[in-house]
Amino acid sequence: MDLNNVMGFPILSLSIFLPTLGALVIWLFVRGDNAVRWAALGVSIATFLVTLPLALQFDTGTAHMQFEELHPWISVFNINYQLGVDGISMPFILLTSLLTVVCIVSAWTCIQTRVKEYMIAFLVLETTLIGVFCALDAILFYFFWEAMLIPMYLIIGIWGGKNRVYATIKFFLYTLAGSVLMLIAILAMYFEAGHTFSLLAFMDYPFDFTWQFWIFIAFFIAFAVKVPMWPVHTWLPDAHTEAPTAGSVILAGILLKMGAYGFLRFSLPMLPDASQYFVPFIVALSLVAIIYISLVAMMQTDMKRLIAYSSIAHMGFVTLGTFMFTQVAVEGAVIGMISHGFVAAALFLCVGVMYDRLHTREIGDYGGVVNVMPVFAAVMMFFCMANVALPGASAFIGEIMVLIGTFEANPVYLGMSTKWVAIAAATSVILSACYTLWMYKRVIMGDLIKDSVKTMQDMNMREFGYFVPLIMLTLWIGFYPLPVLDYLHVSVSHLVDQATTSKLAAAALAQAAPVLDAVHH
Amino acid sequence: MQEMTLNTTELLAIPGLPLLAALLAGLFGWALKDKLSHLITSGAVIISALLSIHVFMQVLDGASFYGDYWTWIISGDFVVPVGMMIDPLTALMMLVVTIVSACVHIYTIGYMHGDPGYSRFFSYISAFTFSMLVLVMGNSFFTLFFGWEAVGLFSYLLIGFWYKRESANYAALKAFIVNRIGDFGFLIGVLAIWFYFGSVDYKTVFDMVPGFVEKGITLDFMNWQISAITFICLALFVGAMGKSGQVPLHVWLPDSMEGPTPISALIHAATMVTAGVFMVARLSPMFEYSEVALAAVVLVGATTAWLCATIGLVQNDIKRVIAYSTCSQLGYMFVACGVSAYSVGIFHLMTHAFFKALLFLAAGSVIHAVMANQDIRKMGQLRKYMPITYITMFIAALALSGVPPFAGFWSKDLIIEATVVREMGWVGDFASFAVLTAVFMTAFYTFRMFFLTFHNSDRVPAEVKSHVHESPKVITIPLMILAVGALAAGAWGVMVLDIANPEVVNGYFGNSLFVLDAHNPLKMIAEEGEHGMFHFLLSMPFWLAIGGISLAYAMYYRETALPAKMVAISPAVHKFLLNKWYWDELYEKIFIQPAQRLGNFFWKSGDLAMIDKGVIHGGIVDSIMSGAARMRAMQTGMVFHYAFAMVIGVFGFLTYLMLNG
Amino acid sequence: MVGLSEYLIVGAALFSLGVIGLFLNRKNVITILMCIELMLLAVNINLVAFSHFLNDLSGQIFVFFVLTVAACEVAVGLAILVSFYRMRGSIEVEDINTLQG
Amino acid sequence: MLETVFFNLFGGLSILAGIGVVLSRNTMHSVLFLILCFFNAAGLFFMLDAEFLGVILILIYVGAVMVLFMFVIMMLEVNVAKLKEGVVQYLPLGGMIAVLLLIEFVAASSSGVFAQGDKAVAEHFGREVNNTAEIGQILYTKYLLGFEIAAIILLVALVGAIVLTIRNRKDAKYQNINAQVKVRREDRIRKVRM
Amino acid sequence: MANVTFPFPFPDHLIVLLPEMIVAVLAMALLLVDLFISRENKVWTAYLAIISIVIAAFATLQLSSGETVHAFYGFFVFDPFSAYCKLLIYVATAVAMVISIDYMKDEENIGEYYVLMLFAMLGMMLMVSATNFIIMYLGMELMALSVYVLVAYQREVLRANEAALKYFILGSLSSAMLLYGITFLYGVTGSFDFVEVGNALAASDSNARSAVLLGLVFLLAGLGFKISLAPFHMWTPDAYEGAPTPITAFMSVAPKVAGFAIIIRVMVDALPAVQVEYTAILTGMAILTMAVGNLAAIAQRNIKRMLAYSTVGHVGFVILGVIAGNADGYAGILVYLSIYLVMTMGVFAIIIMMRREGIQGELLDDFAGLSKVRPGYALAMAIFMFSLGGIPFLAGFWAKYAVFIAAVEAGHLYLVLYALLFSAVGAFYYIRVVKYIYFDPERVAFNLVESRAMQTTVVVMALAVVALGIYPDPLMDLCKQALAGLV
Repeated sequence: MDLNNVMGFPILSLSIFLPTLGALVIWLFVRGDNAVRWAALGVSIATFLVTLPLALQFDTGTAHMQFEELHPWISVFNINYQLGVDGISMPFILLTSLLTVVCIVSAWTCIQTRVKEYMIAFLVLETTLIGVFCALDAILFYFFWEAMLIPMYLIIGIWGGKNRVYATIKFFLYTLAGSVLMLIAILAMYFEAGHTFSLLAFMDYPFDFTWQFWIFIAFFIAFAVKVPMWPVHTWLPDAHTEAPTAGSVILAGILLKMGAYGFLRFSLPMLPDASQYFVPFIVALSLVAIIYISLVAMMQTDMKRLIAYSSIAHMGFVTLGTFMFTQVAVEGAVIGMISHGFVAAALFLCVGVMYDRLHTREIGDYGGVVNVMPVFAAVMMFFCMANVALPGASAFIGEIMVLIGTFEANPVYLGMSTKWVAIAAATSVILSACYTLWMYKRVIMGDLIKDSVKTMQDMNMREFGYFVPLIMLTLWIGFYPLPVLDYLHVSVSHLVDQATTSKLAAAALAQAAPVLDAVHH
Repeated sequence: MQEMTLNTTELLAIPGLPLLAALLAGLFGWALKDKLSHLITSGAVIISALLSIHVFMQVLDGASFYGDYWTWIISGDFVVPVGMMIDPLTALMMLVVTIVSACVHIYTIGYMHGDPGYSRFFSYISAFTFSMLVLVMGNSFFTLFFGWEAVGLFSYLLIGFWYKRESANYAALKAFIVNRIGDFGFLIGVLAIWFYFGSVDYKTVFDMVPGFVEKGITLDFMNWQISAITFICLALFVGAMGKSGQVPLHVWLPDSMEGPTPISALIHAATMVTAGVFMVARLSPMFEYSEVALAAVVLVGATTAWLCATIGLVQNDIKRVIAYSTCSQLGYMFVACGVSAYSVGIFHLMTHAFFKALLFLAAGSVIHAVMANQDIRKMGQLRKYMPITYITMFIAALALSGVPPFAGFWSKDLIIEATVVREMGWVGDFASFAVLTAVFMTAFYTFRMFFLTFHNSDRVPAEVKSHVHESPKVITIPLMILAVGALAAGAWGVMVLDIANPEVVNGYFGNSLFVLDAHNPLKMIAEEGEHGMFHFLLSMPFWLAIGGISLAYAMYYRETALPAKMVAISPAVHKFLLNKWYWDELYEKIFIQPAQRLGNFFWKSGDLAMIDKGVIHGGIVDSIMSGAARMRAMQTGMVFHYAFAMVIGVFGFLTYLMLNG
Repeated sequence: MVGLSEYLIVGAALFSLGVIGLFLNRKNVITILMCIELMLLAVNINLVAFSHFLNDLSGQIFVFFVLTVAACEVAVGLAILVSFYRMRGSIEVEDINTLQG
Repeated sequence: MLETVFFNLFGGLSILAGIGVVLSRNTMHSVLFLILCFFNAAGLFFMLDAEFLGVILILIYVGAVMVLFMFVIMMLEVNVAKLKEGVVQYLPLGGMIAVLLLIEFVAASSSGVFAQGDKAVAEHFGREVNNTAEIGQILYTKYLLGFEIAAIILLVALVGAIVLTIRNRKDAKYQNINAQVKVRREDRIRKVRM
Repeated sequence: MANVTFPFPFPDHLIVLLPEMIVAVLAMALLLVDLFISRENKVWTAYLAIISIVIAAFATLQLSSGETVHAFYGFFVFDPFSAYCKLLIYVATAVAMVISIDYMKDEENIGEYYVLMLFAMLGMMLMVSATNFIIMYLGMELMALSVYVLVAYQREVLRANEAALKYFILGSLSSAMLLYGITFLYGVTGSFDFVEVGNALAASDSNARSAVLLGLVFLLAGLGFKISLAPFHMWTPDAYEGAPTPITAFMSVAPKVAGFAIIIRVMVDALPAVQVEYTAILTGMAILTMAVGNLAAIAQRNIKRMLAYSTVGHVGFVILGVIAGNADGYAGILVYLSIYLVMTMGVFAIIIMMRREGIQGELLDDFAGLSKVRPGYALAMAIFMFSLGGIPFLAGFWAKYAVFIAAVEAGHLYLVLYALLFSAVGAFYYIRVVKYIYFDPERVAFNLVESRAMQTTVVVMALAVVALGIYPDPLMDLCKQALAGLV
């Protein structure tokens, strides 16, 4: 019945490595740009199909890791190739495999140079991204987490815009510097938790508060850079702006989620006491992300930069929800991430569609696009409204759940009522409308004045094609989020339990254990 | 009392048909072509209207419906069911919405003829109708919010329908953002409701309210204790203010007249803008328990009623005049709700829907005739050319002014009476003053507009003149249908529906509205005993209205030189009013510009200067680069320097060890 | 009687002189080579002294090797020097400066 | 007593000669000072019963190595060097460090174990065979490995010196393309500060 | 009475010196054989030299039994550790020879070049197996003298001469320092044998402390010089830049292996008594080294020079293994060096190919646009660069990992944090190379000088980097086993 349990079929490994194997085959055997495109599309679709059983066979009744695989990898250091998914990570795998297909289709014509390298980079990137979400071994996690930098660096640097070199190096170093601290935290935990890298063991091990405190900080920096949280967010606008369309899509759709996923996978269950200790700090930064960044977004003149800032603001909701330790808020955060994966990705694709035609991202260079591209205008309107989190769009579900969860959260963590936090966060309702629709107005609406805009052609079927699944998913989660929420319930509730159960008593006990033993004997 | 249940399929069809039609027209408009599009959508909405009438009839017989269809969100305790609640209030709203919408659909066939966005327009208004129906028919705060946002969306899309016009785009954006400010309040209200009641459907919440109020739960805000119920009501009311164009969130509504006239009639007069009133009435079981919230509702409503009336006095755009009157009339409705005369508020909502839709459609007919000119200074003597429009407009103007027996009179008079009767301290006094003076002003500006358009001197530009003619039947028929409503809806309401019944529960609305006995102004009116068919001859509002009409007659029919003289007496006041009290400029100064400046500051000074240039480049990168340069400079190429470095190294380590040894 | 320390101090002095000469030298490379010889001599004195005082011949054997290797170093070093001189036309210390940074 | 006198003589002279090596402005003088230094060091070796080493120090070092030095100095005609200004600049710091280093050396050299312990006093052990024979005995047995390596080092030095300095016969002229390719701007152009 | 017993018995276990003997004999034979090889066929000298190495490697492998064998009166040891290090040295030398063939083919006296490399390798082999300061010193000098000559091999090139001269002067200075240090250790302990020194130091009283410290510091200075530890690193960039590129490659790996091997052996056998002190000094050196190497590399425009600083930076990381002072640390060093060998040799092979008509190919600018013309080399170079930067799925990550985890285990968390931060800084100049290759337009035509041998080297090294990056377990296991006899 269950592919995993009965046959021991390594479905996660297959999802992880199929893209890379495909890339290898493309590299070695496929010649000609068009053949490469089709082959890459084939590989990405195959990967998507391979990941589908994860959702279909998923057992929503348990918080245990599923589809587990465990092989010794580096025996000297007790590093294992340990994979597994729960309800929190599984949706991201599907999101990744889906968005990769979209990315490859979106690059069909706009990437004309080095097509093969491009496709290979994307497929390798997919491997690392899926790997991050599957890994249950800290080193394996770090391995994929960092490996992601290589293809992403090349994608932005080779196929990016004018200022791409600056952007990509900034991106690379920012994230690298952040993750350096994660590595040291992992190493420290390895020794503390008794020479193991298993995430599950870390979750069970009672770290005392000092350990939690420092490890939390180290992890926090790594994850905060990736999320990104103010004030370590400045790489994102640059990277997004300069990346090729599909790069922005993956960046916004998946990469940003890795940071928040890290919080969910590491900080909350492993370091519950430190997590609670740092709640006010995270809340403050999240609110800064929501308000400050929204205002900044409003003033952007570059569309991609604007959407990039809007992503930061939306991720502010995610971090806020994550650190509220309530079922609703955490589920809302996850839904928010998934939704942002569709919406931000689609908005970047929209900009990409326009960029392909006029080769500019400046808002001021457009105006009246609707006159020549009515279908496109409608699609973009849809995603703008989704970005504004109108009910019926997936973003609304995430935002409202985060707000609900925040409003009702236990004020103990914050030392004050979280209601005011929720209210402050709710200003996003106004601000997101301001920056998104103001941009829409300036770009799409208005009379046809600029000659350059007059030459624009409406979307072709291919372009329209990759928006269709995104539209449907946005609506699906907007109206009928229950299937996705079903995956989350048990896992999130388990996570919330872990996050709200202090490890300190156990830690004290563990420290006292030798003494007690001595007494007993 | 025996509960009759309504047919579920029928209920689902009412919003479902317009939705289906909207999707068809929207997605396949290119294939359906104009004719099929308008047939599908209009047909759907007309069927909806008929079904609504049917439902209404059943409700009159005591039928109702309450039920969930499915669940939107489940997460932990947080469950959002989606369902319907059909009671007299809902049924009346459905009636108004579908009938006005049907009229507007038909009207649009003629009005929008030949527009490139023809089927798109039909799709929008149908979808809007669906959203509005969801708003009124839903059984929880979430369905309300869903409809709330959806009507906002379509309002936005329709205001900006003529996307080539910069002003239309600006108005659409403004409408959406101002509405979002209201939604912000609404959302907070919903959050608080979930938090305190653990549920989001009306029934559960309403049942819990009395017990909840007794507990006296308060919220702490900067050491200021605010009762939770008041907090909830005020937050929700902010939403209502946004949607219903109440001061200070009224600024978007007059601007929304940039949209095509049919939607001004449908959305920005008859239905969507009244959603706020509907909400307050719907939530009467909550508002009733918060004196503060009620006072706020009265205060805001009265202020709006008066303030927008003053602005309306001097406007020259035919649609703007009507728009300000809409704001003003919405203010009346809120005053009614605020003084706990919810039924009267809803009654006024209904009558207003008819005569205001009629006013707009008639104005649209005029605009259509004079080739899209909206300036009443360039009209005059149009009655000769368009008699049907003239007559229907006249009926609507009388209704708006509150002249008996037209619809407006019945409802407005009740509001004024209720306001005067209900004792609410200074707020009540202010409200009484405001609603009374506003009656005069309403009558004046309505007839000013009317006379300038249809009478007065003929100022229509020559090149337009040849084009002026009566509108086609698709336009006039809806006018006539609505004229019937504007004529009879008031009397029908009082006589048939028994809306003025002091015992609300016994009146038409039954249990759908809730009034604490101590608040009930209708009861007070009844006790004072001045209720009667012809009491209007004794009442002040009637004479004020007559006075307003007379003044307009004097100034714009008889002595047409008079207005200029009056302007000359106090040009400052005129200018102040003409510029709408400078609200837009004020907002520009205190919100928009500061927000933009702040955004720029955060971006340029925060992100770019402080973080990027200051910390990242200035701090980290610079120090690394200068470190690199220094290291490079140390590598002088001179072998004795290298040797020196080695010796220093040895010396340093040795000294360190010896000293620490 | 002369103690071990005295010999070692002589070695230390010679070594220090070598060090000073090495980095204070602004003359030619040959002087530097001589300074290194001086330092090696200091090493040898130390070794011989220790060898003597420990009554252990391995120290002297080491000196033997050091001397051998030092001679080889001089040979190779001078060969490099000559080769350098051919290209540069100078063996002044400050002229060895094309590689830097 | 006599030993002390000789020690002071050899030791003192070698140090003075060392100073001469460092301070002498004429390179040739430096070499001569170095030779003097070696002679005195050989004297010290003799005092420490290392006759063989004393002898080869003079024979090999003075006889061969120093001569090589002189040969190169003469060949390159670099005997008189001018004093560069940098010296003064570095003298305070450099001198200070050198002096401090010397103090540390002396401290280590006269540390307890050398100054007072059983090793502190030089006794002249009676021996069956002379120093040369002693060294010979263990050099070719116990230290054979080292000896072999030393031989290889000598070979390497030989080969290296030849490889570096041998002049190919230039009568067969050919274009050295490789050398031309490898030429860099820096090799041909020298920046001259005007 | 002299305590010399005579005659000594015949040296025992001579067989374990077989690899050294093979190399010595074959090198000398090659010196003669070379005379009979015509200029056109000089490539055969290289082949013969490589064959010699292969034979020696074969002998080494045959001798490896996992046992520790002391030979030659305990002057020499053959254990898994030395065998592993020797194998690394063989590989480095052989690859350096392979990439020399094209580069050096126009030089004069090319036969001696390979012979000198063999002798340098012999010196390293002796260092690796030395258990005695005398042998260690002689091995080091054999290596050093050969390398001095090799650096100066292009006599027509000024900078090669200058590089050799500087390297020689500073090398001699470091030898003198090393010796001076050894004399004091000898004075205190009365022996040159590592183990005996170690025992004596453990037993020595506090009277000897300043002498021991002096000995320790100077010893470390001398050893640190060989592996380019700051502040004894300053010869490195100049020598690397000036030397013929294959020799740069050779120098940046093989002597480092030998140097670290001898450092490990000295620390383990001779200096455990002063572990606190040497750890303190090495920590200071490591801090300096990481900073200097990684920072100065940023400012470079010549890739050889940049790689020189990068080597310094890497040495700063590797030395953490010694600071850790545990078996994991030493094993980590071996892992690091093995992986570093692979990466560096690959990089230099590509750099050598960059030399083309009118261009030295050593400036970063010369790489601009490589990816468009030669995607294969570009990819390989990118792999090496990311690997050197320590980005996972490439071997360089595991190199750092292996060392850092040992250091963390030994409680040097902050030092590792510091190292990691500098590795992030270091990543900058590696990815900048990728920037030139991939992001910049082509500036000059690429008429690369390629040969099958070079291509093979690049491909093999790149594949090895990827393979070790994905599955480093065997290597790590091997390195751990190699330490079995030592610790």
